[in-house]
Amino acid sequence: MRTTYREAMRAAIRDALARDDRVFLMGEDVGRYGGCFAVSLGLLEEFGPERVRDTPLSESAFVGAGIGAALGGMRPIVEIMTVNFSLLALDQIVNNAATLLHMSGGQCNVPLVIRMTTGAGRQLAAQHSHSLEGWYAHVPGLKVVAPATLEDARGMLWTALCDPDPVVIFEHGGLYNLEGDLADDAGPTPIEGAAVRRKGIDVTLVAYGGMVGKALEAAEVVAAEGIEAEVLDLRALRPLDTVAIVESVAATHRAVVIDEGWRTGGLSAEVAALIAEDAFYDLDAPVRRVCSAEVPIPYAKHLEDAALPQVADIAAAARLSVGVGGG
Amino acid sequence: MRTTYREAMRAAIRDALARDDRVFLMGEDVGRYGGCFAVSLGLLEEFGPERVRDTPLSESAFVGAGIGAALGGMRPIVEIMTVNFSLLALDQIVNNAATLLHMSGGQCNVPLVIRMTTGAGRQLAAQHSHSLEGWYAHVPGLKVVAPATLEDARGMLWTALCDPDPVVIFEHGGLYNLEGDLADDAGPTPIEGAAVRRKGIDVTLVAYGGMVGKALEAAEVVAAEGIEAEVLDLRALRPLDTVAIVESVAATHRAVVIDEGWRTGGLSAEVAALIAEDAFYDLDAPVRRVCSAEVPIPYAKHLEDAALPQVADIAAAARLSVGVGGG
Amino acid sequence: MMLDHGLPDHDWTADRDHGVHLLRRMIEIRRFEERCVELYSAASIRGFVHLYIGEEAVAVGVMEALTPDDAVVATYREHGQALARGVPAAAVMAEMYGRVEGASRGRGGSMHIFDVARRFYGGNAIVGGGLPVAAGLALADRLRGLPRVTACFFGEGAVAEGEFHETMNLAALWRLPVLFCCENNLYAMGTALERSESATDLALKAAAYGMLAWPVDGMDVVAVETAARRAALEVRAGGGPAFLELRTYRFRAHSMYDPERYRAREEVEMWRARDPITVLSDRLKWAEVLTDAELATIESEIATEVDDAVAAAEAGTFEPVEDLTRFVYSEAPA
Amino acid sequence: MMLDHGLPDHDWTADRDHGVHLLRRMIEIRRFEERCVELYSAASIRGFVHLYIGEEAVAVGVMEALTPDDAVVATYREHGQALARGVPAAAVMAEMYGRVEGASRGRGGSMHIFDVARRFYGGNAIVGGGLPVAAGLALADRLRGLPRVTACFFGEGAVAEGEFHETMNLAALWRLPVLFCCENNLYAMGTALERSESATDLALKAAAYGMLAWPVDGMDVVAVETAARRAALEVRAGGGPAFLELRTYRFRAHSMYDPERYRAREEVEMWRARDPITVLSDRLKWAEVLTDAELATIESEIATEVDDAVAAAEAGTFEPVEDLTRFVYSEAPA
Ligand SMILES: Cc1ncc(C[n+]2csc(CCOP(=O)(O)OP(=O)(O)O)c2C)c(N)n1
Ligand SMILES: Cc1ncc(C[n+]2csc(CCOP(=O)(O)OP(=O)(O)O)c2C)c(N)n1
Ligand SMILES: [Mg+2]
Ligand SMILES: [Mg+2]
Repeated sequence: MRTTYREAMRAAIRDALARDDRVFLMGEDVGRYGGCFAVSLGLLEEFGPERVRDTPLSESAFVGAGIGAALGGMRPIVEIMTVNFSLLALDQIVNNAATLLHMSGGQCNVPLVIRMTTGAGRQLAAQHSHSLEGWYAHVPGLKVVAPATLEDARGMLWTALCDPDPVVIFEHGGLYNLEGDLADDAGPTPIEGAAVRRKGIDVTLVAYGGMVGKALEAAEVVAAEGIEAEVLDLRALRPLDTVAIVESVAATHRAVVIDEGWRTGGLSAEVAALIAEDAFYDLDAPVRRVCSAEVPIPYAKHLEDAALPQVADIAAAARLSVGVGGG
Repeated sequence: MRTTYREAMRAAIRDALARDDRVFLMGEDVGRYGGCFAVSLGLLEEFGPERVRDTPLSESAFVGAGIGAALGGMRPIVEIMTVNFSLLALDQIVNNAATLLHMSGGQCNVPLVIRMTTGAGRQLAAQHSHSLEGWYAHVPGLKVVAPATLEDARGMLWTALCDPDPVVIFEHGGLYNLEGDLADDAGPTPIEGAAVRRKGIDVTLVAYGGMVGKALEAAEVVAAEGIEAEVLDLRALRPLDTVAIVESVAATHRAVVIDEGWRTGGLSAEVAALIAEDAFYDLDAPVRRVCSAEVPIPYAKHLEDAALPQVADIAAAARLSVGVGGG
Repeated sequence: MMLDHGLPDHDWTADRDHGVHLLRRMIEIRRFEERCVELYSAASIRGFVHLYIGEEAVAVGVMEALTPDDAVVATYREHGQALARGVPAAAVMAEMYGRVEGASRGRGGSMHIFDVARRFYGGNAIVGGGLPVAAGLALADRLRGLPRVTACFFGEGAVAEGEFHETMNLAALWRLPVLFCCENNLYAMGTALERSESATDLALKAAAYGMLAWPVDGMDVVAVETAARRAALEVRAGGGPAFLELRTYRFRAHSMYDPERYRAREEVEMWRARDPITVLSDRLKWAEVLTDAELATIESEIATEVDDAVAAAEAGTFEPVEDLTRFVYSEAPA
Repeated sequence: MMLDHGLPDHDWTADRDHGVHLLRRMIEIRRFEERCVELYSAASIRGFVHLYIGEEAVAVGVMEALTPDDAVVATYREHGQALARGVPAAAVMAEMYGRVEGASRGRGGSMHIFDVARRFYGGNAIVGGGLPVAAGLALADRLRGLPRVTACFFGEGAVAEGEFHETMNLAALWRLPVLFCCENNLYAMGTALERSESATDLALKAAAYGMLAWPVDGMDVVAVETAARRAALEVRAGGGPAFLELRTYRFRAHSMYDPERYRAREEVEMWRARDPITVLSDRLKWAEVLTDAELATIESEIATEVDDAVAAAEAGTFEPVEDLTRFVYSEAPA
């Protein structure tokens, strides 16, 4: 079946709403408007306003209400339009969703799924271009995933809904129009574990979300030069699949971490650090990171392009890593 | 002069209020109550309610008002009681304070100082024990410091106030009662640059804020065993003093990073990653990290102690790093 | 038996048992917390501890209006709510002792008492942070068609928080079955209401969201119960949320100790004269349904209860350190 | 010349020049934005672009009440405010072209127009995010003893945000000189006001914080100007903040395109019949102070201005990529 990432996500939500009465979708403009990225288009008509709930612009309240509803026996899917606005709900996510189970000595699990769009690349400037997945991945009590493929867009939601604890799903804005074939019977996919998207022996490119595609492109570029890069899609950002990362690097002896977040203190730092810790004696070269420049993302296209990790940057890092191209 | 960290901080605020009409202090209970940690005790009486302003419990509004006041020609010191509540103001800090200069093409600098208490160790449980310095250090546009000594408690504020851009000061709650001698004429100290607090040749212990004291204690412990640890106090968390870190590690060939934040994706990851990148060929052993356990901080003392980095953990990591004690 | 009103001509003869029940509940909280003070001084209890002393009528009165199926969300100042809801004193005390037998296995402490069996959802230490959660619990009930009420306690200081506003609007807009119980004790730490709110009539403020709201004498447990019953009735019947501004006062410091530079001794004395326990016991005595001897018996029974709670807490066990990272994620059912 | 009121018997003969000035301002914004639509289709402009078409009377009317010393804080839908405040059309256009000559050197785009010389503090794309900043600008003025006003624009959707509530309270509590200009265009993206607010009388809501507040016909520029002048006078005189609910309507999609499934075509038509430009031009013509020929001249002058702005933008330069990380921190004075 030919489909898009957007449609796959919509199919996942529809499926969940149809399968389980406890599931409902809530967020800004998910209903009448059809979702700010048209993900939930048509679902209001299909499931009605109680189960596809438009909320006021009150990020903290409706995310917190999702937490409460989860405690109260429901399985809410809360959509925050974008990660940029999730800062307004971070208190609820960090201080309630992530802590309630522990603070209550195991009594209050929070089976909540939060979906949000992330990333830059569409000239939306500094306030609308954040990539803060690394922040969420820092928080014990949360699980964090970044579907990068049609299969995962279709499959991760249900698994997340079946999880007893809060799961945050990051959908990169640049992926919604991604088109491809998806099996008609595509089912749930795990919300833990990385996946090798391309086999290779010379260097491991570790990426997630919107950067997986760019890493694969870069792998093709360097393949033409005789460098066989392995591309590892993290898929789950918390917990990280340390084993898969270390295994791949143990085989290739070289690693490049690609992250659309800012470099300093981003998720890339964790991946680089754990490689340096756990695969130290396997490494033939320092881990390299290809991240966004340390700048609020600018509007102008040439500046935005320069700020974000590009295929050429990844290819260059891969070359340097294997010792080609100076440096 | 015998003084405490609390008094040094108070002296710094008093001094700033006295020196510059544009400076004012605002936050919850900074006035009548005297500050939730008694830092601003007496300042309301000395400077009056216009310059020592008690705010309602409205973290977002009063931090945003600090940003606006800075744009409007003032030099506000905004106190957020603790980092835990700063999540409620994070939108203002990340989307306004940190971005306005860039987004306006250089027109709107924000000379704002935000102070907040951070850290655990006083049995305050999951919602009151965060160490999120690493999140702030991730954000371009902010400068972030963590005074760990009396000199820096006394000296960093004025430098921060003279800075044209937003500076976030993290005061570890466990430090307020730290007592010691401070020169009567103690003046401003830089808000950039790390400082070696103890010379050593065998391993570098990188720490900041509340962990500097523990690192120094651990250094004494292993010194008794013949291991000479160098203790590097980061002081500035953004920008990180990469040069000082790399220089020290280049000399000792071994590094242990100590961070009260959670390990995964914390500031420790950045420090470890940059050592692995920039000092790769100098390293004789993998970088080790001593961080908080990946758990919302529990109330019970024995569990909290187990969750936080302790002197013994640091000493053990130092030993492992130099190849003593297994591993 | 349900009280009709709290007027002075109340028929205490008919309601004697209920009156004594309310009194006992309040005294239980008072004596429990007085013991907390001692134990804190002895360092048996640590962390932040916020006492409810002076405000007992609020929690005790409101809880009378709730059924076991209803839910409660409270703040860090929640010993009173927990005890009034029926969380055993031993579990609350053991929690402060950091023991496995504690309400939250010692992981929460004074600020995070949980008891899901009693639908007591904590114990939230972020001012305003419990409100959205309460709205969500109520939303779940609405979606599930359950005629339940969620009572949400918070201080008047929380009214300045954005989360208050967002939740009030959401609850009113969606007509969620939340009973908002605003404990107006006039201070948020050292900040007096009039230095926190531009408009200090909190019930009026709530009414502006389009919900039933009124102020209540929070020092009179009968008035509180009456108001809570009326409000809960409306809420349960589908009338949307309701808001009670419970006017009360904390007799002690904000947390265990504070220098109290922010209020006058006379003001405290004035409020102490309206001590909710004395108010009720005086009325019961005046109505000649309670004797000093009976009161002494109640006191001594409660003293024993508190002693027992402390003894149980002290005999409690510590969670093994190896279990530190339990309850970060749910455990697979065995 | 100051308008006294917007009644139909207004003396347009005396106020002719001012009337034409207002009309010109509104047409400038309209034609500028119509060109934006074309340029967006041609991909000369990118990102999110939110049009003000239909709402021109609001920005134009309010700006009349401000002095050059006053400050303005706006939203992502701020072309109108920027132009009405006097930011040159060329600078706004160049900004959307991503050029150095842009108001924000091309780093902000449509949503982040800044012009500090005109005290135009952006261009904020987080709903509600500008309000606290406006309160802070006003606080600075208060502390510095400057009799200035900060006008803060935001949509009715922002009223549901916690930041709205916190700022309204803070401004009223501290009596800060903020003029809150709520552009009630009835929708926040696809969410109608009545599905966003439990109480939809926004002026009443604002008044509940204890500030002067009233609703204004936002399709009538004269009414807006009159209201803004009265409000600004109070604010400037130290009367604390004021709030205007400016009732208006956006004629176009929320952002450049949207399917508009959330509102009826008839509703849009009804509002279009109250187009603020037609309303004013008809009145001026009816009062016989404006001829069709004069209007045509204005239109053609404006067309030239817009052409010039586009030409200037297209001729603009790009920031060198090497300068990417400039303006993350302030540059040391040379
Ligand atoms: C968001 C947030 N800000 C600040 C604090 C610190 N704090 C704890 S209790 C308190 C006062 C709250 O006052 P109120 O809501 O009136 O409740 P009360 O303590 O009087 O019962 C404050 C400021 C906090 N816990 N959370
Ligand atoms: C905090 C936040 N939430 C959501 C958005 C996405 N968003 C952009 S504009 C908008 C609608 C705002 O409506 P309103 O305030 O009425 O202003 P209008 O667009 O009608 O002028 C939304 C939801 C945002 N920018 N910021
Ligand atoms: Mg209070
Ligand atoms: Mg609107």
